[in-house]
Parts: sequence; structure tokens; C-alpha cells
Amino acid sequence: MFRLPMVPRVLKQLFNKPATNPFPARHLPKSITRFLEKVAAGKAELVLPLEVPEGFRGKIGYNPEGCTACSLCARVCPANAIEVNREEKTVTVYAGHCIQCGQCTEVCPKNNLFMTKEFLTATTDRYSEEMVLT
Amino acid sequence: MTEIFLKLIIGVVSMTALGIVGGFIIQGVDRKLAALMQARIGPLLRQPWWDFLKLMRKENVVPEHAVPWVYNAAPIMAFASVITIFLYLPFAGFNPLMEGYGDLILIMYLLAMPALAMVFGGFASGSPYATIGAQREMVTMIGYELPLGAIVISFAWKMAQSGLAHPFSLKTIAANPIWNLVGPFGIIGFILLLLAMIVVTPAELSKGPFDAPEAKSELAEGLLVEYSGRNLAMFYLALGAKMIAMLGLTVALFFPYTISQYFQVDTTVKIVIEVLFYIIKIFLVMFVSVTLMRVSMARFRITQIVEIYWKLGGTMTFLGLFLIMLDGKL
Amino acid sequence: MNDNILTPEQVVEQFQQCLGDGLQASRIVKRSEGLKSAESIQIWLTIDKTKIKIAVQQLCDIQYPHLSVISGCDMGEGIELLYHFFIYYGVARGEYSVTIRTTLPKTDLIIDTITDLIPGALTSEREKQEFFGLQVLNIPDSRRMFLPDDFPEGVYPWRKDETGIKEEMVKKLHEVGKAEGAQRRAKNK
Amino acid sequence: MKESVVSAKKPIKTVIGPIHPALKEPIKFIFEIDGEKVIKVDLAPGHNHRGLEWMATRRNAVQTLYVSERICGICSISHSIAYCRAIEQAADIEVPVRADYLRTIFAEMERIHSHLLWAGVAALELGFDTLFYKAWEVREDLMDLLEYLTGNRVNYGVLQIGGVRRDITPDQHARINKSLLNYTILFDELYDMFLEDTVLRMRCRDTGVLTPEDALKLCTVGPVIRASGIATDVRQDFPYCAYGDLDIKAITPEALAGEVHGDVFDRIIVRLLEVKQSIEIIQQSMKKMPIGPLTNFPKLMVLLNHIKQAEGEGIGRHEAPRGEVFHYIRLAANQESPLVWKVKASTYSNAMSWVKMLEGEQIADIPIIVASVDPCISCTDRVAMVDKGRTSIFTQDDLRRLSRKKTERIRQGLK
Repeated sequence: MFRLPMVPRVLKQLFNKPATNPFPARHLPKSITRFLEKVAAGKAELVLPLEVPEGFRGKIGYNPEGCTACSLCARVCPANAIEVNREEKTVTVYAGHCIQCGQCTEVCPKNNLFMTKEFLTATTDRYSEEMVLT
Repeated sequence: MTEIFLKLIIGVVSMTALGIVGGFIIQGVDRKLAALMQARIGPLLRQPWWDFLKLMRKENVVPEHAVPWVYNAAPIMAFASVITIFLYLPFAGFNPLMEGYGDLILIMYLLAMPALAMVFGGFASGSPYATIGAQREMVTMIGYELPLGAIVISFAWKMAQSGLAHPFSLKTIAANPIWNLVGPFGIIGFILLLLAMIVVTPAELSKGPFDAPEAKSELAEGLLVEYSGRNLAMFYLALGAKMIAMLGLTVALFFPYTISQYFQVDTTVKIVIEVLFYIIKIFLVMFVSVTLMRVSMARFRITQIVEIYWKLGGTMTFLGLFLIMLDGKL
Repeated sequence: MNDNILTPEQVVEQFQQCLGDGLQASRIVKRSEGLKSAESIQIWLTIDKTKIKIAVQQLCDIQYPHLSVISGCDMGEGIELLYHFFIYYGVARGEYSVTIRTTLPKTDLIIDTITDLIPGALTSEREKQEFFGLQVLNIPDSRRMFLPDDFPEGVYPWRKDETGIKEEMVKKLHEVGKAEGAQRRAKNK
Repeated sequence: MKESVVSAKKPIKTVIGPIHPALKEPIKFIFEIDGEKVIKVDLAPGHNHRGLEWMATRRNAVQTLYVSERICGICSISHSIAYCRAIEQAADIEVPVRADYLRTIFAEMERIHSHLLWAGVAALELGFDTLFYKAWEVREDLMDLLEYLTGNRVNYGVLQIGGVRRDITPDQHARINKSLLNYTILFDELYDMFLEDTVLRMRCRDTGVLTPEDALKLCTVGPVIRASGIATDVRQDFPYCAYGDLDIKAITPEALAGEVHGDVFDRIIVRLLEVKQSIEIIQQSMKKMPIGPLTNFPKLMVLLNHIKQAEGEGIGRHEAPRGEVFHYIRLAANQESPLVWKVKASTYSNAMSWVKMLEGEQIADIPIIVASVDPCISCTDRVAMVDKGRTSIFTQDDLRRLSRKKTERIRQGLK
């Protein structure tokens, strides 16, 4: 017999809500920056992205206070995203290189490294100030 | 003679406008409905218009191996032939512009013209994908012409048998709704023909599941693969207008009813009601024969397309014809 | 295919019989994991490189084996090839891993093909040719498989001697643009 | 469909790939076609070199773990399981039983999501967009679940040599059970949509047939060999992780239809039934999972030192969604990085079967046959990281300049 199990399903779906989450706006605005300005001014509404769960590994965060530059993090980092200068005791974290495995945050003895929930990190310059943490 | 020329000029201008605008609207609605059925939000209704504008601004690339004049002429030929169909189609209860000059057979051939233009364009573009696509388009045409021809013959036979003059003329068919002319067997017969028409429509419009000539995932848009810029925009227009023409033909053949006679209002209001009713009819036919078909099935193989049209379509239409004849003899 | 399933010791014994001196070493490794500690059995054999065909034929006589891959290791004076076979697949918890190891001296990097016995070995043999620069005799298709067409001749990525990847061929992508980025940041401040 | 037609025409040579809408990843097929029929097939991978195996010889074991995870985004857990088990054998590291069970659960979740992804792609290749959207909509819930458990949607980063990094806590059970129940219901729907659809059956029955003999000879693995009727499955045959404790049977199409064709449709059957099997495995493991530590090496530096001192070799196998993955590793004493790391992904074994499946078929079936193997080209191509002179690198500024130039040119043409 000729069976098309999809037909009743699509007809039903026609009256259901679409599955798409229209982030950041229902239709792509002409200019994202202008749209964001409007949102800030309260003239437009931003459709929020879905919530991320507890324990999500987003963009890496670094708190230089109390860091001893022990370089354990650099030793386990698979992406060469952490640079340690042991003489000056400084650590530079390149978030643009980071692959968000979270290995450094586990190995850090002082908990100076942590994963944030931020995931909208697209940028045209991966060495910009937001993407390089010192 | 001058009257015909005047009619022709006005007709061509107004029908071109109607074809373009109607094509955009109908494609927009089709895309939106398909998106909703697939649980997507889908584009705006005016998206086809934006697509067209964007294409017009893009560079018109002619491939190195192409035959330029055929390659460039194909889209214009496709569009022009679709507009010609419009001159012979009755719309919203109005008689066709060129009434008395063309008939169903002519429309059948004109409907084949855009497809042929695409075949020429495909062969002329000199890409292996386009060549395979063009071959497939020809095979598909051979496939669906059989049931389509059978449908036309059934209508003409019934009209002639009912003793009407000009049995092949669409004006006659539109003026005499077919369902009023036949008995129970005939109704079953015409339902079969209607089903065959619904199956033929997607192939005629190169839509899924019969879109083997353009198959995105196999041939990367097949015979349109090399087209870009203005040429592609022209094809886009032609396909949109052809959708209206094909659906208009289905409506004219099977649902030529009017409703304005039931309202006691002015002529202008009557026209408005009539046009609205016609639009609703067109959209209903589109939903069943284009949108629903393309979202609920996987693409057929080219051999299967021919098999379906010849075996299934052929059987259905000939059975329909037989029932109609049986009905006529009773 | 034999109906009776051999124990790992019997498998080694069979190889001992057909290879004689060609079998240079053998060991059986059993590892267990999980609550029930179900054992997985691995047989490691070291053979002479001239006997590779006989060994594979012997394996085919036990059961047509599944060849996972041929791996290799540059040991300095020679290249070690490891043929990772599996037999008795389809038997619940009964599969044996049979790894046949053979060493090719760098002076004589030639080995017989096994594609006539196991056609599926072709991909792996082609890969070994381009990555170790060895020669597989009678290989049905000796074109390059994975390396790009413009890869320099005479460079073999998995070799650890002078024919391996040279330092200047390595592009340290994580260093690209780092200095310019630092300058940009300093300027913005 | 496979009768040979003698034709006087010269066959056309068509190239599909490296970039083509039917292929999601770069691989090149060279076809000789006669009309709609494929006569000869040749394939050329190697458009996606990353040199991962070479990279591993300059990194330490923990760094390489994340490299192994990125061999493929979909088999992320599979490759890291195989890698971890190879290292564990080489360095003689014991894994706690709870970690074994957690690995099993994550691996099975990955299998469900991979098979659903495949189902969507297969539908797309068949020109069935609606089913593609549906399958991926269904898959979304599992991605969310994996994100909830591991902290990421694609590269989960949940495994560690000697154990796992994250536990499944009791308060997470409710969410998992909800998802599993949801999938048990959805499975019937998927079953209906894929196996009862006449058009789908028309397209997939008897296309891309691979006989059991060819499947064995060409060393195929995973759902492809099982669809040809050979009941081999690493989980069943070669006990590892918690699979030795569970009752697992390799699934062949016989289970459903009672017959084996070895065609695309059989591959759909096998994969769909495996989704159901995976749900059951997760449920079983959740019940049986003992309480215990997650790893025997809580301090990473201790682990690294242990591996540095160890000498030995090991193999790690895992039945990935696409078939067996195999890792071989050799460690040398007093050396941080391994001496050799050989990765064999499932598509590496399955690639040769394409030639047998495609010859004599129609062009229309190329995409679905290629997709029926569930190819993962980036798994297969992972070899050299060399880019010499010939190709120049365009920066963002260069590209912007070039596109402005072109817009200017078109604008002038329009005037």
C-alpha cells in the first residue's frame, strides 16, 4: 500500500508553534548594531538565547589576584592559549584560542581560572581587549 | 485588426504585471506555509521580491564553455511563453483576453515552452550537472505529458459529447462547470483526473518530489546551476508566473464556479468578491498540489518519475476517461 | 572457518607450527573491565618480515580476519609495522585481537602486499607508503591517498629522521598575529 | 539494476566534490557516467589535513586527549574513550568501575544523537526536507541533555585518562529519565516516519547493495557491515567499559524484516533499532552503576608523571556510532609525548566499500549511498599539517578590499 505517514504530521504542525527560537530578533534587522542601540534605548525587544545549564563551559575567565604564575595551566592547555611569563609572574590567556575544555580551571591550585557562562564571543579581532585576559 | 493589437498590447502589459506580482505573492505564501509545516518560522511574505531584487544586482556570469546567445535567450523565452499563456487563461470569471483565438491544446504546448527553454539553457551552459539536469527535464516532460494530454482529451470529449460548440476552448469549459454535466460515474472519473492533475502540477513547476532535474543534493540545482544574476532572476520570475498559470489552468478546468451572482451588490463590489474568491481557489489548489506535496515526500528518482506518470498517471487518467465515457453512454 | 574455537594459546601454537623460526616472539595479554570483569584477549606476535603473507594466510585459515588498520613506528634503525587483526568477531565476548609486528630495516623498506588476501588493506597500505616512504610490493594502486598533491617529495610525516617533517614546514597558527594584536591593544589604551 | 549495458558512447567524467551540496565535508569523487548510470568510481580524500597524529608526538598525554576529542565533533566521546583505553593499557592504569559505567552512558547518548543526525542528513539527501527538520528537532533534546551533563554541546570534555571528569549526581537522574522516556515515545514516531513511508522505501530498497562477502573483504565496520547481515559489534564481541556486564546483541536487519538485503534501507533499519538499543543500555547502566570514585588519579600532575615514566603499548577500541574506532599508542620511558599514536576512524575502514556500492547505480542515488555509510571525512583525513607557499592567506582586510572592488565593478556595469 502507498503510505505517507508525513502528511497528517505536517498538517498538524501547521497549527503548532514553530520550534525556532528567533534569536536575537524575529527577523534579521538591517543593522545589528543599530538594533542593539534600539534595544538599549528600550525601543525594541531582544529575543533572548536559551538558558545554559549549571556547569556550562563558556568563555574562560581569569582573575590575576593571588596568581603565582606556577604554569600548571599552561602545561595542560591543549591549545597553547595560556602564556606564562615566570620572571614577571604574569599570565596571558588568549580566549580566542581557548577550546573551552576547562582543564586549566581544574588544575589551578588557587582557582584563579574559571569558566563563565558567556558564549556569544564572536569577534573580528581575536586579539582584542575582551579576548585577551591578563 | 487594430482592436486586436490594442488588446494585445494592453493584455501583455497587464498580464506581465499580474504574472510578476502574482508570482511573487504565491511563492511567498508557498514558502511560508512549507516553513510552518516543517516547524520553522520561515521567510517573510515579501522575501521572493527581495530575492529578485538581490539577484538583479548581482553579476551576470556567462560560463566559458557556454553558448552565450542560447544561454542568455533561454530565460527570456521562458518568461515570454508564460506571459503568453496568461493571454489565453480565464481569470476570476472573466473571459480570456484572446478569447476565440487559442484553446486548451495551445495552452498545453505553451506550458511546455518554459521547460524547453530551461532545457536549452541547461545544455547551453556547458556544465555536466546542467547537462544531466537538462536530460532529466526532458525525460520528466515526456513523463507528464501523457496524463496531461489524457486530461485535456477527456475534457474535450465531454464538452463535445454534451453538444457544446468549441469543445477545446477554455471559455466553453469555464462557462460550463464540468461537474454539472456528468452523472455519478463521471464524477468519479473527473475526481481521478483531478488527482492526476495534482500529481502533474509539481513536475510542471519543477517542485519536489518531482524536482529531479534541479535536485539540490544531487545536481546542485541541476540545469540552473550556472545561472546567476539577471538571467537567474528571469527564470525566477518565469517559474513564479508559471505557478499561477498552472494553478489557474487547474482552477479553470475543475473549479470554474463563480459566487458573485449570489450577492445583491454593485458591479465593482461583485468584481472584488470574484477576484477574492478566485485567489482563495488558487491558494487552496496550491496548498494541496504544491506545498503539501513537496513537504511530505522524498524526491523520486528519474526512472521512478517516468514510471509514476506512465503507469500510475496513465492508469488513473485512462480509467477516468473510461468512466466518463461510460457515464456519457448511460 | 573452523567450528571449534581455539584458545589463545592454541592460536599462538598454530603460528609457531607454520612460521617456525619466523615467529620471533609472542605474548598474550588479558585485560578486564567492568563489574563482572569480562576479559578481552589480545595476542601479540612478532614475526620476520618475509613471513607476513604466510602469517596472514594462517589467520585466514582460522577465520577470515577483520583488519582494523596497519600502524607503524619509526624506531630509529628500522620501521616497525603492526597489523591489527581481529578474529572470532560475532561471538559474544569471544573476539581475539591478533597484532602481527614486523620490523623493516631502513636500508630495505620493502614489504609484500596483503591486498590479495584482504582487499580492504589497500587504504592502509597506501597510507603507510606515503607516510613512511616504504614500498609495498605488488600493491594494486600506489597513488597518494591523504597527502595533498603539492606535498614535497621525499618528506614522510611519520619518520623521525631527516626525512620527517622539518621545523620550517610547521606553521604555528597560534602565533599568527599575536604581536600585531598586542600592538593594537597597546595603542587603544 | 546492475546489468551491464554496452554503450558506444564515451562515458562522461563527472566530479562530485570536494565541495558539493550533498557532501557536508570535503572529499572528491570522480565518476564515469553513462546517462544516469555510474560506471566507474574513484575517490580522493585528503582535502582536510590537520596532522593530528603528528601533533600528538609533541604534546603530553592530557593535551592530546583534547586533540583526540576534536578528531570529530560527533564521535567526540568515541575517540576519547579509545584514546584513554589505549593509554591506560600502555601505562597500566586502573579505571574505577563507576567511571566505566559513566563512559558507557555518555557513549550511548552520543550514539543516539549521532544516529539521529545521520537520519536527518539521509532524509536531506533524499530531498525530504521535512523529515530532516523533524529528525534534527528530535535530536535537539539529547544535545541539551549532554550539555546539561557535561557542560558542552559538542566537544564534551568529560573523559580523563584513568576515569571521567564529571559525575551524574542523583538530582540529575530526573532530567535523564524524562529525556529517555521522551525518546521511547519518539522512537515509535521515527520508526513510522522512516520505515513505513512508501516513497522512502522506494528510494532506499535495493540501492547501494553491499554483499556480506564484500563487506568482510573490504574490512567494513559498524552499521554498514551489520546491515549486510554480519552480526559483529565491538560492544558485543570485545568486552570493555561496562559493556561486558550488559547483555548486548549486535543488531542486524533480520531483527525486523527477517531478511537481509544489505542495501540503504537495511542501514536505516539498523541505525533506528540501535537508537532503541542505546536507550535500553543507558537505562540498564543507570540502574547497575555502583558508587565509587571517578578516577584513581585526582591530581593531574601525578597522572602526567606516571605516564611519563611508563613504557609500553596499548590498543583502545570502541564501537562508535559509525563503527569501530581503533587507537594504538606506544609510550617511551622518560618522554612526555607518546612515541606513536595511530588513529583509525570508522570511515577509514568504510571508505572502500563506496566503490562497490556505487558502481552500477544511478546518479540520483549517489548522495544517499554516500551518506548511508555515515561518512565522517574529518575523522579519516587527519594527516599532515603542511601548507607550502602556493596558497596565500587572505586576511579580513584583503577580503573586504576585494569584495568592495567587485561591488564597484558590478555597479558600473549596471549604470
